Amino acid sequence: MLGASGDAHMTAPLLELENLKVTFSTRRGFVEAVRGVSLSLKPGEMLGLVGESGSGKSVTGFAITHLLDKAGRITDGRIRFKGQDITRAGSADLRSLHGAAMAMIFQNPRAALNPIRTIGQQIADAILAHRRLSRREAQAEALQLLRAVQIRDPERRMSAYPHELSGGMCQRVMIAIAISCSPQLLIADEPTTGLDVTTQKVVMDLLAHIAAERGMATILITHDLGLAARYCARVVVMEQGRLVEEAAPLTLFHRPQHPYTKRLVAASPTASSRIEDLVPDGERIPLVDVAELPPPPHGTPLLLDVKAIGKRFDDGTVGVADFSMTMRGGESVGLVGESGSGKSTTSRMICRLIDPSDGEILFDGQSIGQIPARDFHRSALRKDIQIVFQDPNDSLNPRYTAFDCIAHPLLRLLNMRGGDRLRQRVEECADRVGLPRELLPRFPHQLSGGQKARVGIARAIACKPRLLVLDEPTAALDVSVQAVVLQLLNRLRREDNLAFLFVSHDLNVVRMMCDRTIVLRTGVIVEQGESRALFANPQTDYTRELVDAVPHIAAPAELLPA
Amino acid sequence: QSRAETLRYVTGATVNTLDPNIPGSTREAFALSMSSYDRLVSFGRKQLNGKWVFDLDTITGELAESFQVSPDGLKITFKLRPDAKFQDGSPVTAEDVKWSLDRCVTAPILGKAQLLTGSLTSADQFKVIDPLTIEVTLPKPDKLALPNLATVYPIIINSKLAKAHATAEDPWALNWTKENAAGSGAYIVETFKPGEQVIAKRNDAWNRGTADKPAAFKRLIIQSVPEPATRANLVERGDADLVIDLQASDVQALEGKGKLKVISTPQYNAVTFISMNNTIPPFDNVNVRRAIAYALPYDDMFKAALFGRGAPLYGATWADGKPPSGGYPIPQPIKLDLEKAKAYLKEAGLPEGFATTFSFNVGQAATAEPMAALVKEQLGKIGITVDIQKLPDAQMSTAINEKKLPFFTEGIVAWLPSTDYFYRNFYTGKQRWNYSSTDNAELEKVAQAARFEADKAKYEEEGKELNAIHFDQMFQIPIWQAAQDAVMQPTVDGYVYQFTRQVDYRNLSRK
Amino acid sequence: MSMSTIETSSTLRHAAFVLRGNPVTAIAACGALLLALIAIFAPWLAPYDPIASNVPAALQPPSAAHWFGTDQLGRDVLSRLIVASRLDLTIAVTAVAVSFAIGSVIGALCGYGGGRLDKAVGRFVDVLMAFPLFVLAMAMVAALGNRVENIVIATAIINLPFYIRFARAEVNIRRNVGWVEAARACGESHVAVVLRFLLPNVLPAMAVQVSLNLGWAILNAAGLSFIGLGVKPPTPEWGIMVAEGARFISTGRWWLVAFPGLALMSAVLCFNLLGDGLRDILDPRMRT
Amino acid sequence: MGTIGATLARAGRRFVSSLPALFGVLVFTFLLMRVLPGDPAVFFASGPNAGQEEIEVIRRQLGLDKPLPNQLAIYLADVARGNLGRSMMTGQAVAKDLKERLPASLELTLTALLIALVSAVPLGVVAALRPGSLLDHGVRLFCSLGVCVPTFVSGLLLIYVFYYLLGFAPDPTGRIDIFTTLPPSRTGFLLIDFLLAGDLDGWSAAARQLMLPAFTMALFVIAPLARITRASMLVSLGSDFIRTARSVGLSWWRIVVTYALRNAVLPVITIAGIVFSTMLGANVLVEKVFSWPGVASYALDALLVSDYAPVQGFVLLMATIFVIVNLLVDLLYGIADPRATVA
Ligand SMILES: Nc1ncnc2c1ncn2[C@@H]1O[C@H](COP(=O)(O)OP(=O)(O)OP(=O)(O)O)[C@@H](O)[C@H]1O
Ligand SMILES: Nc1ncnc2c1ncn2[C@@H]1O[C@H](COP(=O)(O)OP(=O)(O)OP(=O)(O)O)[C@@H](O)[C@H]1O
Ligand SMILES: [Mg+2]
Ligand SMILES: [Mg+2]
Repeated sequence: MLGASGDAHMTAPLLELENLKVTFSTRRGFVEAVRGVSLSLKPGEMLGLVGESGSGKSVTGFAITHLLDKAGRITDGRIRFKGQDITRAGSADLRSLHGAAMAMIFQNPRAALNPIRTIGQQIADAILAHRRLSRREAQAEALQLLRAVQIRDPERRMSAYPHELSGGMCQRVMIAIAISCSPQLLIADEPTTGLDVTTQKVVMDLLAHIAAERGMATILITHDLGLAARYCARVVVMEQGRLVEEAAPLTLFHRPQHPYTKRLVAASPTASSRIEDLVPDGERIPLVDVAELPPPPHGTPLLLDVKAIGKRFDDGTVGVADFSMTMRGGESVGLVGESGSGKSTTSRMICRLIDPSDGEILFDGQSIGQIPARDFHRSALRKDIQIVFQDPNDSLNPRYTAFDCIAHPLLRLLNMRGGDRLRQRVEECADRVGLPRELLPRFPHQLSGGQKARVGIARAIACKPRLLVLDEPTAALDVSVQAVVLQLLNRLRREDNLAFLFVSHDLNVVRMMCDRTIVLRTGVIVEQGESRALFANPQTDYTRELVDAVPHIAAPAELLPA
Repeated sequence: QSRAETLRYVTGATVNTLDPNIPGSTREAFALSMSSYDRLVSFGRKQLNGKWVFDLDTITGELAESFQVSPDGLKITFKLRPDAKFQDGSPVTAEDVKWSLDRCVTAPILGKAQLLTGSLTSADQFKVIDPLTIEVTLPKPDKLALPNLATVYPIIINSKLAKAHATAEDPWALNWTKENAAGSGAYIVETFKPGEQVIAKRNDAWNRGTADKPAAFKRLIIQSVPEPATRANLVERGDADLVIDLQASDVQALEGKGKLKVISTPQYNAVTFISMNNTIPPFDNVNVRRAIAYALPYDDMFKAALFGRGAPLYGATWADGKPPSGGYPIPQPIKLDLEKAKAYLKEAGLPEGFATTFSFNVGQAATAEPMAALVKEQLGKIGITVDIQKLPDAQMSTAINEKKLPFFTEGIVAWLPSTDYFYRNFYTGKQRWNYSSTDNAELEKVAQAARFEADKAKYEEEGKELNAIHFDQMFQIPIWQAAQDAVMQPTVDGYVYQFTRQVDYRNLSRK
Repeated sequence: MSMSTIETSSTLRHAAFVLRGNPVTAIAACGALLLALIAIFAPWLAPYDPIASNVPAALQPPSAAHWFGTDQLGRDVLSRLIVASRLDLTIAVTAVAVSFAIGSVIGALCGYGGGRLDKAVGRFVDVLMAFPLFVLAMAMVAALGNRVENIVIATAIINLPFYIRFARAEVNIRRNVGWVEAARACGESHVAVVLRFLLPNVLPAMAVQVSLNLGWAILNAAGLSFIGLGVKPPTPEWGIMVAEGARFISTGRWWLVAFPGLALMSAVLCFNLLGDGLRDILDPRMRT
Repeated sequence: MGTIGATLARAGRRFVSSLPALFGVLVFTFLLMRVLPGDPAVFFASGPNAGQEEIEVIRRQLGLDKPLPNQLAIYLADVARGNLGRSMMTGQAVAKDLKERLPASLELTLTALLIALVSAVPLGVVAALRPGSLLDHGVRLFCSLGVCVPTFVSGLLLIYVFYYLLGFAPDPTGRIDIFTTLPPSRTGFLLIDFLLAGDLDGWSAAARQLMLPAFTMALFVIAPLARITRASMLVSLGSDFIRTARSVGLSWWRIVVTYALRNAVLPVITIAGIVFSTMLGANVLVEKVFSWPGVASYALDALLVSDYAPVQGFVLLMATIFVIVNLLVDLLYGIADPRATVA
């Protein structure tokens, strides 16, 4: 894979960007999303474009392919493709360019496919857009392509609709469409986000394989440094519309030059990183006690004792079956598993938001599984079990300010009245999660993702719970934000002796955060044990697959020549 | 046939049955039955203010070639036309007549109640003398017996045909005649689509018209067009030949344009009232009724509701305070006089007025709505608060029948408009048509006496007496007789105002 | 609280932005406002008593004295129009408000709760929807009597299924979002979650429906008037005026239908265009 | 094939599950009619001399003398046997009346819907292609103008202008010029019957007759259809798969029509179904104005005179049609959208 760039300095670049600037006109005036990007790409090369959310990666990709929104315009700079200036290409040129010369693969493959056209037709459409073939020939070619992307049972898939395929299959189809007219340039915009960890790997391998096989130059847009490192020969880092660094992945990750890159690299969890390492020294939140958390002494009473709970939904699906676990005060337990394995269902049952169909939950020795979820809000234990949700965007009521959100449990569960005491308490919570007080009167849509996550955490800890259920609390956040949030959570846990039930699909994170880990598959526990040991030496294939699929930057010892 | 030989008649309502005896029959159904069936006798016509109207007093033979009333008035003998044939070609016999008349007085149909008013109540009264002669016996001489036989109900039906469709539950074949005409009339029904149209063709064998020859039009189209403005458009553009139920404003406009022939006849056998229920307080107080009678804005109502088209029944002067005639209805000596109204209210013990509702039915909204608004406004001036109630037709008739409405407007029509008939039917008994719920012993006595009164002068006296009681007690307030406005192409001739308030198609011809 | 003013002001700013780019909606909004003002100040604006008859002056074409002419009873058409605006808007607003209030609560509860209640209400809604709605309105007015309240009730009932469905669907897609569960974790009961959290959040989306329905309710009342089941005389109401006036078209008294017709049209038009505009104002995709 | 089977099965389930609704409609109408303060017996005993006795006779004939539960039971049994009772107003069996009149209503409504769709969909698409442009506003204004005029006013105006003043349109007296001979009735739809009979003159006469009322109705429903087309077209144009289509260089036509419009048409189908059902019930006013012998005006007349059977029959018919239309929409949806079958 790396070989392609070996003698590439001889060949002319396929794509050249020269001080590219893209501006969007919004009602708040003009927003410069890309502020002068220059880069060049040789034929057959695979380039990684990384950066945080909003840094302008996608816009750059869309600018190259001329698929920008109506509001966006290339205001300056030049795009040269095979030596030709295509910055201001007309619509006729573009049509022949699109697909035939450059193609794009998008995030969320299912949405990117026309839901009411069969796979075969859609691939054939793409072929027919550029070549004079009969429909039948095009179909035959489409079948070829499906074979090329290694879809199982390609004949049958020809007449399938996107909803009948899994996400990974959809992405393969998308790749088939993109390569249908053998473009020289392929832009893959986060091709694997939204896919399962295990599927991610398979799709990326395929993409890399096809690109190499057909000699297509590829730009891989991603926010996952590990991913870029694994597949690209060269990585460029973008920050706020600018390129800040460009290097081979290993150099980049082990000797980052630019402070931004440094932060980004540090924040990406690896197989060996610790929470404290995620944030550069300056931003580190001082810990009460830096040492390893001692495992809670054995005498501590069980905080939570879950006995063989199960959940069968109205439609008959079994979400979880025979799930048992125990937790002591201050302990942190991780819950991992592929998508749909029942992680959220379990956490909601423990949180008493839904009723288990059978089994028993004891909290602090008291049975709480019997209280219907409908009535649990009146229970005195309500304030002891709180939850933090996955997506910070939809976990805040759009009509509540940050202040209202944090005050809500205080008003309801601690029966506080308005006034100074409430204000004081809310501000205290905000301080604890590092949320600036001046943000309190803002509405969710006026906050960034990280800020929203903090509001969600502040709300959950406001009434000092003893058990905090965290359902993928950082899944929607950028790595750097994730780092800060994880660190924050870790600190809170120590300070308050909180018990954590931490749900995540990012094994690196779980390993860092949790003492023990439970692995779920289709609602059943397949493995559990002390985190470090479990990941170092998985006992089941399923767990091993999960662990392997996580892309990480290889440890220096393995890769860097001494 | 050419368009000229076709009569296209448009109407707002619909012909809903071919047998006029079926409960619920519309006026349009009556009109059609006049042409599809024959009766023994029919009314003649006379001129009233230069317009042709039906004449109750001249009865001529229709199926009867001649008829004879015995000197004691107890027997009427009819000789049938020997050449009369049903539409299927079979001859009309005395048997058919008897079956038809028997049916009319025995079956549960509309004819029964009507013939009652002519002392025709039982099948025993009809006797077949020979195939062409039938004799009707009366319990006592009744001057309404013969006219009753000219109304729409005692149609002569082809009894053989009808009996063939009779069943055990339906011995009089009512279900069949509803949708099939089995008569000997001037027009043969071809298509019958209730709610849409009826098309009939001329019965060329029919010769019982006034001029002893078949009807003039070869084809007859009776079409329902619910929207009155559209009916006006149709006749104005020449697409319809004749319309009789237009809005007053449209008639006025069409008349003004002068392109069409407009014949306006006051509906002289009909009266529109402002009615008060004499049993519901405060209308049980005669002075309240009188107060109302003097508080109504008659002229404004007449102008606004009818555009002045009709015959007013108010504003008369009775020379010596006595009714000038024994006819019914006669113009009343009442007019808008608020002082008088207030005085009466005071006398009634209600100087401050009272509150009531005034009802009318949706079907009459075009005229009743402006009327109601004016009534409300005027009565407000003497302290009577009026709430207007607009009721769907069925609700209105139900409420009237149940005697629940205190104050409303309605109309009546009598096919056999004689004074005693009006008073007996519309002012006595606990029945629907007694709008005012009048229960006046004196009135009832005089009316009953008048019924069999043979002496014309005495009858006139009794009529005057009834009119005097009516005015004195002011049971309800007759306000006008609306005009029947027939608007037709200038070429259409022979229009006669009929007792059914409909057109008799047999009279019409094209110049 | 002071917090909500922030949202209000940002919504207002957003609305102002949308309106600037959307002249049609802006005009409609102004029209609706004007209409409301006319309705509020109707008694002071009307040059004549709207129900005082003057039969000698009946059916006069527009003139300096009577700008919009006079009707069959000599009443001033302009005055009647102005005063009618109050009744028409009242009918429309109350009818829509009633069905909105009831429908959205029922729909939201069903959408959130699901289960047997949802099924039962769903059945009821099915029954209502399967009715020919205008005929249902007619029948109800005929059964209850044609008083203003009953016209309002009938209009409200025939609108009800739409609101129930709409609220149900909107709540249903939101019932599992994080902040709903968060509210429950904060100790709110199910009912409180629906009424205090979900409902306020679906209201904006329903505002579009409300606006469209306002226009529709006016038309509905007019239709009822046309077949004789409208507001009772002599109360001025646009529908009745149009219905009566329509019958004078062919006799050339155009002013009897034209002016009430225009009034009715402009009101309905305002509400419709406003509804369309609201959709844009409330569409989150239009917000940046 | 599997999809069609699944769609059909789903439609079948839907139908069965809508039977309770039909039953509800049946009972509810029955009760509603009895609540009406009008007594049909009194109204129809309207002969100049009809008294209490006649009223009783009619009451017995209508079965109104029995207690309410019995009446309901009898009515339900009758309906089950396909007997909808008799109309007092027309004197005919309600089933027969409805059978004769339904094609008129259907023909009118379908034509109107067709006109509306043919104009609304392109308008909506054009508006969606340039949202916020003058064209967009123009389309909105035009559509809204149609929906804000009561149908009886637009109907009467159209008659006044096109029949009375200009004389272009035939007289507004029903489905066919009275002097045209009717084709043999095969489907009840005049346009189809004329075609089957090969009578083109008759066909054009019937079509001319149909135009004004159909336009009157169409005007009223263009707005909601155009609005939904525009909205769903906007959604569809903004969705990811359109971006995909652009990224592979499909032609404009293919993107707009095959990709965007076909997806956007799904909600339009649903709305068109609703519009159709409501139109069929709500075109009372149009039918009245154009003397159209349809079912709605029939029901209105019956309602005003408290003639129970026709109103009950009509409502039942409408509810059934509503259910059938929903089924059709489902089927169409199932065919147009492969996802529908899994839901
Ligand atoms: N249609 C648009 N209108 C206005 N601003 C836009 C538009 N599209 C993108 N932007 C802005 O451009 C900037 C870059 O966006 P872009 O989508 O390229 O980020 P990204 O690096 O791809 O982020 P992510 O990882 O979240 O996909 C952002 O600040 C965004 O707000
Ligand atoms: N309300 C419900 N009705 C029916 N099935 C459900 C419901 N909620 C969840 N399920 C099913 O239960 C299973 C477990 O779902 P759950 O949301 O717990 O998975 P998860 O592990 O949290 O997945 P993810 O990583 O995607 O969040 C899935 O198969 C899901 O389809
Ligand atoms: Mg992006
Ligand atoms: Mg989950």
